Amino acid sequence: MDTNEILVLTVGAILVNNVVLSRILGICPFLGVSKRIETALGMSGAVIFVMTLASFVTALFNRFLVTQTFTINGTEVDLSFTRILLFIVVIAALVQIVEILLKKFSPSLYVSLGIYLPLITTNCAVLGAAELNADASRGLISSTVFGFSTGVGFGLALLLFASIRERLAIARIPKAMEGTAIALVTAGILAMAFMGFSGLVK
Amino acid sequence: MSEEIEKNNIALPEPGSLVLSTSPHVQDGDSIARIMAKVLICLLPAVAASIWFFRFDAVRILVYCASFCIFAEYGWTLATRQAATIGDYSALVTGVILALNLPPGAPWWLCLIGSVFAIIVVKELFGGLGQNPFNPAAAARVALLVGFAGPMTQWAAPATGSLVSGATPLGAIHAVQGSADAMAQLGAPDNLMKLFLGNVGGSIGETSALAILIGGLGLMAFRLIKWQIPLAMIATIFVFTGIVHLAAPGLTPGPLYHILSGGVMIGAFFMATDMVTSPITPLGALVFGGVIGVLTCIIRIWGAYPEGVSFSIVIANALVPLIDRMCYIRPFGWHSHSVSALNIRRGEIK
Amino acid sequence: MNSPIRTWRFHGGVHPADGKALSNSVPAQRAPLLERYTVAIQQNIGAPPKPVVQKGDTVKKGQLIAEPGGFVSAPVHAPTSGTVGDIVEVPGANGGAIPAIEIISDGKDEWGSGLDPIPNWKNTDREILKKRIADAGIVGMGGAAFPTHVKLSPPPEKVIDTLILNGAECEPYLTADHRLMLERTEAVLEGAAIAAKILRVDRVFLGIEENKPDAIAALNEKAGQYGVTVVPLHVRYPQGGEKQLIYALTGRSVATGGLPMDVGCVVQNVGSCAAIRDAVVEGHPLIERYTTVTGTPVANPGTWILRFGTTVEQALTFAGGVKARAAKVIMGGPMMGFAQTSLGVTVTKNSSGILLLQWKETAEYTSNPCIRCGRCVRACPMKLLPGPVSVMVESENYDEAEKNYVMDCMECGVCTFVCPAKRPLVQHFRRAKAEINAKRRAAKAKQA
Amino acid sequence: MLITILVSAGVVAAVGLILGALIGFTAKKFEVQTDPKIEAVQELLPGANCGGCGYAGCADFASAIVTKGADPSGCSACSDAMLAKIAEVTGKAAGKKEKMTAVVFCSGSFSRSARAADYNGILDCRSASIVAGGGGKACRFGCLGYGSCARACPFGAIEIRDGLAVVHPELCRACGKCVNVCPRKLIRLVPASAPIHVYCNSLEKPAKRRKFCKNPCLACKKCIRTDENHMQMQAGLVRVNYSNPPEASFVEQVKCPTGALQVEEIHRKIAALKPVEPAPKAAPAPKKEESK
Repeated sequence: MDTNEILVLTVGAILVNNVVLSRILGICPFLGVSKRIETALGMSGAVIFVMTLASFVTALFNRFLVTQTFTINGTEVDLSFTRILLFIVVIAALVQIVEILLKKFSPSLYVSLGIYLPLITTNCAVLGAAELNADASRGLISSTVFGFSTGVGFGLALLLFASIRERLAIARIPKAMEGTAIALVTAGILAMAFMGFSGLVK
Repeated sequence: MSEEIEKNNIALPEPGSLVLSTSPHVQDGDSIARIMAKVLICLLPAVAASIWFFRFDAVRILVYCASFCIFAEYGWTLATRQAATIGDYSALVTGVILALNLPPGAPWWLCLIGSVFAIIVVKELFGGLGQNPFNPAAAARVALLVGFAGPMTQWAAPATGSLVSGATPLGAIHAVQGSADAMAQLGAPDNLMKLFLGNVGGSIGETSALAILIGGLGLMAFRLIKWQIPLAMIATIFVFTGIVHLAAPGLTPGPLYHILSGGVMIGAFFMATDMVTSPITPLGALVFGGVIGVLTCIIRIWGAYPEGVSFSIVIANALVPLIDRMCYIRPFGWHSHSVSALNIRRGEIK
Repeated sequence: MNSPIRTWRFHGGVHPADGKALSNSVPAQRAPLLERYTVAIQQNIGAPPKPVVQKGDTVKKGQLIAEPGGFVSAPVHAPTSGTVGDIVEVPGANGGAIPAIEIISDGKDEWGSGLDPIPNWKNTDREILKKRIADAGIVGMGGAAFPTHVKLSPPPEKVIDTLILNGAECEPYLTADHRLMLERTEAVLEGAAIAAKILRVDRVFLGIEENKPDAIAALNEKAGQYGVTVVPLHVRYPQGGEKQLIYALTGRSVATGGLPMDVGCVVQNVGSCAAIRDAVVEGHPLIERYTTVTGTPVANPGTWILRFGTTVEQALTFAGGVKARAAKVIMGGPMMGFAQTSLGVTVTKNSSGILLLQWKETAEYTSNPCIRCGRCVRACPMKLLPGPVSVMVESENYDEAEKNYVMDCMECGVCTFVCPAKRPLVQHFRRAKAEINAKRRAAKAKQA
Repeated sequence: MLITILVSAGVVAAVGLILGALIGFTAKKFEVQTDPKIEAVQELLPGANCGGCGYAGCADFASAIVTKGADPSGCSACSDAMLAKIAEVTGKAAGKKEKMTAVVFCSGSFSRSARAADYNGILDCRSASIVAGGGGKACRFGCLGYGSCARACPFGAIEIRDGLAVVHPELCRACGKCVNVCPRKLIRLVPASAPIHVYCNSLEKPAKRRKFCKNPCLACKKCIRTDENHMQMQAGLVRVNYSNPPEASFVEQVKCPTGALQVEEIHRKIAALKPVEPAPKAAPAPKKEESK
């Protein structure tokens, strides 16, 4: 795990393979909470937090449970096909626990993040980050770094998008295109522009 | 009184026919259409250069793009039952700039797709002129580059001479990356002169830095663009590539080569400066230009695409609302230095 | 033109076609006596005055007919001798109908103001002079109509070191102040000297735009005796804006929401100065003023000395009516004046001009979108962001507009003048200011 | 094979169980009390967030109903059935309320009123009222016709017909937004049971009223003389006595000389005599342009 690897991981996750604009994951919160910059920032914080944590925990499961082969009664049991199931369960439980703890210990943070935390339970970007980590057989630290960078990439895209949508909110959009329609067009153009970063990380 | 007026034959304005509006009651007479017409005039040198270097190909692409853009906008206003807006020439400006961004071998359908994308998707869907967050021509070029990489790289030699080496000056960089000598050769003065005049391969309108510079100076003279944007963009590219060139001579040629090649000039003067999609304050314009410059260099030097100007402009367009938020200007009288000045004066009085 | 002191250049500004040549060489004429005047009761900013005459009373010229309704208020005097008629409603220059006292002239035009002349003002107590100015009903004659005696009574904690006379007359077309400074040079300067004595200042600047060389020459000849420094300023609208003028002459910028006295300055219009002199030296209250009746449709454009209560219709008749079709009748100048729908509007203390414009000269507003060209930002003398703020107002986002200092807008009209999309920016800002003021009042009422 | 299935199912079940227990444990251990009633009430409220109740939206009002004991009938958009359900949730008696509706007290459409000027500016009543004179109509008290109220109405109950705002009582929920937004203060909430109204708000001299409008109330008091119990003077204006409104046939009985006293349904039709464009949608800003 040297500096170069971290750089490749972060630049790759933030710009080149941006989780939203390149992998098209986590579109629901991307469209749902990008109407105002303040809420977008709150959501970004929540996603970065949960994604880092979830990447770490799922990497643990991956390392010590999923990729292990157990020999029971002489039969080799490979659990790798249960990976996605386990990850979903783990992430959902994690988010629930975090939510309950937040509500108890930091009500103000809960109020500002609270609405988004349940959303993240079903955020495929979190599961996506965990799956990508497992696919690439990353270690614990790399997985955590990747989860964090993916979260930052999500936050960057969300912030950019929210600032544009604030402007779109007062633009004279044709009636038929208002709301999600124009947001998707914007996201498409933004995604195309982000393709310019392709090749930065070989 | 009124009888007296009739007697003296004094005419007075008729109440009821008067116009009621807020002040001011006079205007300086400039209009959107006149602004766009001036932009078109400033585009003329680049158009002339493109026709000089690429002859019939340039004429063909210019005519295609301009007419497709106008038809697209007219068709849209017709379909949505709005007042026709082609009279403000903005569609024509988009068409000409888009044409200048296409390679000489671009087929007619590429022009059609680019024009329709620029006008309908990037501009009209967002509500038309003044509402679009992205520059139509830059976004259309990006879309064509991403979607039709093959036709978008149908380079041809200019009708007047030969290529530097490789299909385009920027393609040449990628071809010889790793060799410091080759990079130094690219940055040789006679090579730079060719780039400056435009006697190289590339999109029809972007090759001649000279022609674009003339038009750009015209834009500044008409005060149609914020001079901060091209300045910051070109300066950033100069500094960034300069440092990289000095640090790793085999990676990239010198800064002048970068500034004169590819879409930097046309991007800096005609696309980044699009008033709708650039920041409104002078400081914001500087930041905006700087962002484009940095992104362009990153994509050019390390990215898979040889050219990054259009990508950078579209990404920086997306940053404009944020830049506008950060780079506000204080109103007159915001700094209360006047009060402290008075305190000094008070001492003088006594 | 050389300036006797260092001057500063304010941000932005524009150079509209000034149209002053129509009327600036015509000497001011005194309007003939009318049979009937309708004198608006409220001609000042602040508390409305209370009428003190009844229907049928006989009054002399200059007699008090409405007393001030508070400290920030100014009395109104009869424009001629005669009898008091009804209290009638006349259209106000800002819209709506305002009450006015009708005075039927007896044709004798006899003075009877009850104010004694104070020719020896140099040795008179400052309070007496101040009271005289209040009694004479003098208000700021540049446009705002703020009572002058209030301006001349700064609170004791404010140190005033500069009196600024506003002779810039940056509004296109208007030449009333120009003619006044040329024809009543000494009255202006003497009035300034009286105001300077009241304020105890010895630094008196008269800011005047360079396009009035004859007035500058006339003023320079006499200015020395009265301790006034005449400062020619660049021709740039809005050079005569209070904050801009202070900045141009002293380099001090009045803080947002602040007053000139915060930076040690008091600004007086030259017309008010001449009125101060008349009130003190002659004992004449303010009953008439220089008003420019101009515009391309007007048959004989020029400056007239009109008594308050003269209607626009009568004033236009003096000027020979119109020779072309007028699309707009404006009280004031083309940049900040108010468009009128009726010719029954009366001349008041702040009516610096009556301007008629033809179709082709008038601004035409559209609802085009803002194309963010930034011309308004470059031109705004208050360094605001007119274009983006107008978009906020359009979407009724007044909080955001307030954060962007829309309350600092002085409605000079520069942004709207340069807007290529022809957006009615000033109207947006007026709307925003009205809504924000209403919100503030509501919040205040809730607190109380 | 079977073992693989069993083991994996077992592992997933075990992980699920452990995590479930963990959640249960934390939920119990770190529990924070909230009132489920608030959510229940909020679901019953219409969710239009019109603000007519005086609170910052339906969620705010719901919490006020539960915690501060606010009266649910403060929501004018709520049907009686809904109010009863809310009362069930909160356990308080349901308040009765009279169905109200907004009425625009003006009949001066563009074709029926005199014009004073060509207005060139923002097509919005509140913006127009700032300009000297305020809009193009000569009457200083009448409807400006630029549709601020129609844009403010969250229920689309106000339509601009030929420069006159007309309320459709069947859509109006009496939230009062239009009342506050009208710069001329023309709109009032009155009991929806009243079938007729005096469609005039002018305090001008009667002679001028006639000059400015085809259907002004001249304050001749003919209607008041006909039946004092049904009609009355309010601040210089003739108004229906809304605590005792007359029947629709009262109009026939009075024969108002100008037609200012009119049956609501007929008034709407008169306003529709010259229908122009459909009412502006609740767009964020007025966008139509006016040419010279």
